[in-house]
Amino acid sequence: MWNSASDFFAMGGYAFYVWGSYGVVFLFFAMEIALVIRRKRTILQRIARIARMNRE
Amino acid sequence: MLKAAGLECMRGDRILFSNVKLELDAGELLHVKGLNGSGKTSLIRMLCGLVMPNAGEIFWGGESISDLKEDYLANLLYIGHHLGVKAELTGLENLKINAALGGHPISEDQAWDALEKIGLRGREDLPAKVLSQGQKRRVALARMLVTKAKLWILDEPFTALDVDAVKMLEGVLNDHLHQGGMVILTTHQAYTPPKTTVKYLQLGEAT
Amino acid sequence: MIEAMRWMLWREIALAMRRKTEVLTTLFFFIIVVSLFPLGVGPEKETLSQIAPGVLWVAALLASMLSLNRLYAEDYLDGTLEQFLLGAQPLALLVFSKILAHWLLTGLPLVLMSPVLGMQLGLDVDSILLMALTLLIGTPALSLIGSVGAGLTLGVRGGGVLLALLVLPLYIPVLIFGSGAVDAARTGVGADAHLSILGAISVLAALLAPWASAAALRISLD
Amino acid sequence: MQIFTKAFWLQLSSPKVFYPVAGKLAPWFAIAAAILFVIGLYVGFFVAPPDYQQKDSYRIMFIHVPLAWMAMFVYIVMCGYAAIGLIWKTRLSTMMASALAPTGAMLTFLGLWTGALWGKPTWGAYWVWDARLTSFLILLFLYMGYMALENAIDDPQRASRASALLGLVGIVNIPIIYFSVKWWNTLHQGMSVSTSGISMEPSMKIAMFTLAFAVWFYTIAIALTRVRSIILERERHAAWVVDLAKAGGR
Repeated sequence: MWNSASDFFAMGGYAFYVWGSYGVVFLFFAMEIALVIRRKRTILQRIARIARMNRE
Repeated sequence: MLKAAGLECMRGDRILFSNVKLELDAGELLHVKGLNGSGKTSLIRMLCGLVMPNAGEIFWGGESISDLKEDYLANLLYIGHHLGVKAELTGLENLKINAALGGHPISEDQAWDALEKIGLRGREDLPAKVLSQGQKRRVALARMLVTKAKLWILDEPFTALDVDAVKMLEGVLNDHLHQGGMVILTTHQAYTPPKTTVKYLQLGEAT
Repeated sequence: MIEAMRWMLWREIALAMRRKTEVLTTLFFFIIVVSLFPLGVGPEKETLSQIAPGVLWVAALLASMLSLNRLYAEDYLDGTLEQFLLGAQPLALLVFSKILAHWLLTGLPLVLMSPVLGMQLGLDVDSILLMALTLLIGTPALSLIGSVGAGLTLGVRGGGVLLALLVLPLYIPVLIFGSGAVDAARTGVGADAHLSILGAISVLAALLAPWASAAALRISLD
Repeated sequence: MQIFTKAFWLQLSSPKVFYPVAGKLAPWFAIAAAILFVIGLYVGFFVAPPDYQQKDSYRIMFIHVPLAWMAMFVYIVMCGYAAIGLIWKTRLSTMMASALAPTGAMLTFLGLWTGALWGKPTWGAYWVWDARLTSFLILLFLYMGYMALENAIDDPQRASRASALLGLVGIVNIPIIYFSVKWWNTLHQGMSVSTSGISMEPSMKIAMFTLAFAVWFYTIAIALTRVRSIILERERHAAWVVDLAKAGGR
């Protein structure tokens, strides 16, 4: 199909559109994954901190 | 007649009260005691079917009130903190509308008599917004004189009432109980309880 | 049952008559929004009459949406709404008569005012009549769908904007068939298909919305 | 089979029981999604031939169509959970609904984004008032409405029940909105974006379906992880949550 890496990235002259779409899609996926993991970590830490405070 | 067991109420994600049990039969008064924030109002509204219990069930004549719906509500009169009195309407109009929505429409004269008996002589046809807080509460309480509901649920009925209004209200409660009616109320003010059986329900720690 | 509904209708109209300004503000909002377009788009008769149906319908949408919080907000604050929930009548019927009253006070005036604005925007006579007819059939659906949104956002902070976000997407079918009917008639395609669908939407809304609004009110007053 | 007994599902519907289960399932779905993404992209870019008309720009379709499908599918699943939560009053299903909403909204936005980038080279404009694209724009509004209502109400129980009802109203309106937008599009002889213009080779179908499943598994993995945070937030006073947090649980 593609005879060279640069040919692949050129995507038949539509590089901006194709990589613009796929790039943004996977960027958003990555951001969402990071957000979801961070959210769980912060809630766990907050509960642990409150638990420690109540104990004193 | 009215029975409830294992009642639990959740507000936000806090449990206000849990496994509350109560029973009330004809001619009895239940006085719900508890500090502010102990869930008195939530329990009262739960018994009206306004608040869905987190756990437990309420029975009226052996049937759950969530099945009975309108049949249960036809026997219920609820007067809460918000009086349910429209400021732009006159006392007469308020009373007639509430009676009609309660399922027992009343005539003009019945409305006049009720308002007069409750102590609003001469102010029956004034828009509620010109009445004082105590007089507005009387318009709300006037519904007790025209209702055919057996179960009365009153949230702080004595607030903003002067001495003779309190005496008059106690009289009305007495007559209702003697005719086999039932009353559930919450109040912080002292009042002379009726001569029929009085039950107490304590929510949260005792005062 | 019917007695209680009649009382409810009488109550709503009596309340509105005692606060006439509120009814008029909705109507004047409708007039102002429509009058803005010639100032913005330019006074040429062709462009104005071309966009007139869309403009009138979008203005009707916004006007009826703005008056939605009047449906339940005050009754929620003074405790009368609670009494409706505790009334011995099915809540959905009471809500239906409340919505009917709301339509009589906000929807109908828009229908009656639309010919004047149609002329202002250079519509020909039969387009004006058809426009009024589409509004007559479509505005009940606006009040009905809007009532569900009003019930859901009762007593919620920032309720006004939130109500718009919830309700406007649901208004889109009414907008499409309402303004589309006039365009279809003008291009000779004939508007009866649009009118029947618009009527179908209103009937569907009349069947489902009262029940959904009653459920929304129970949730909000829990 | 234990899985078909009512008790199994009822017991699973308690957040306490579901929390560890979700924790075990999420990684598997994540791995499956990753694998399917790799396969789908490989087939899409290296096996599927260029389209004789649109040459290589049509490859955006391999991600655009799955995103659009899943955006609609997730909305229906979300409202299904919301309905279950509303009718059977199981708190967990409304939590699941609010866990799905953000991902669904993101998928809808990405569907519109890829649609625009695909539209520019193919039909000459980033935004085309095509029936499907317009319906997805409205779907995005419905998602935003759902999330906005849920955040605006403080009491979590009322919030989940109110947004559940809004979800039900949304479900009833989706066919009506789509039908009316389609009617509106034909009346105004608008453009119509459809894949029918492309001769669908089997390899193209494989790429699209693989990526569709990839997006679906991705959504499940994300929703399961997010629902665990929601469970922790909603049950933060519960004893099991406090112990779990103290033990620095995962």
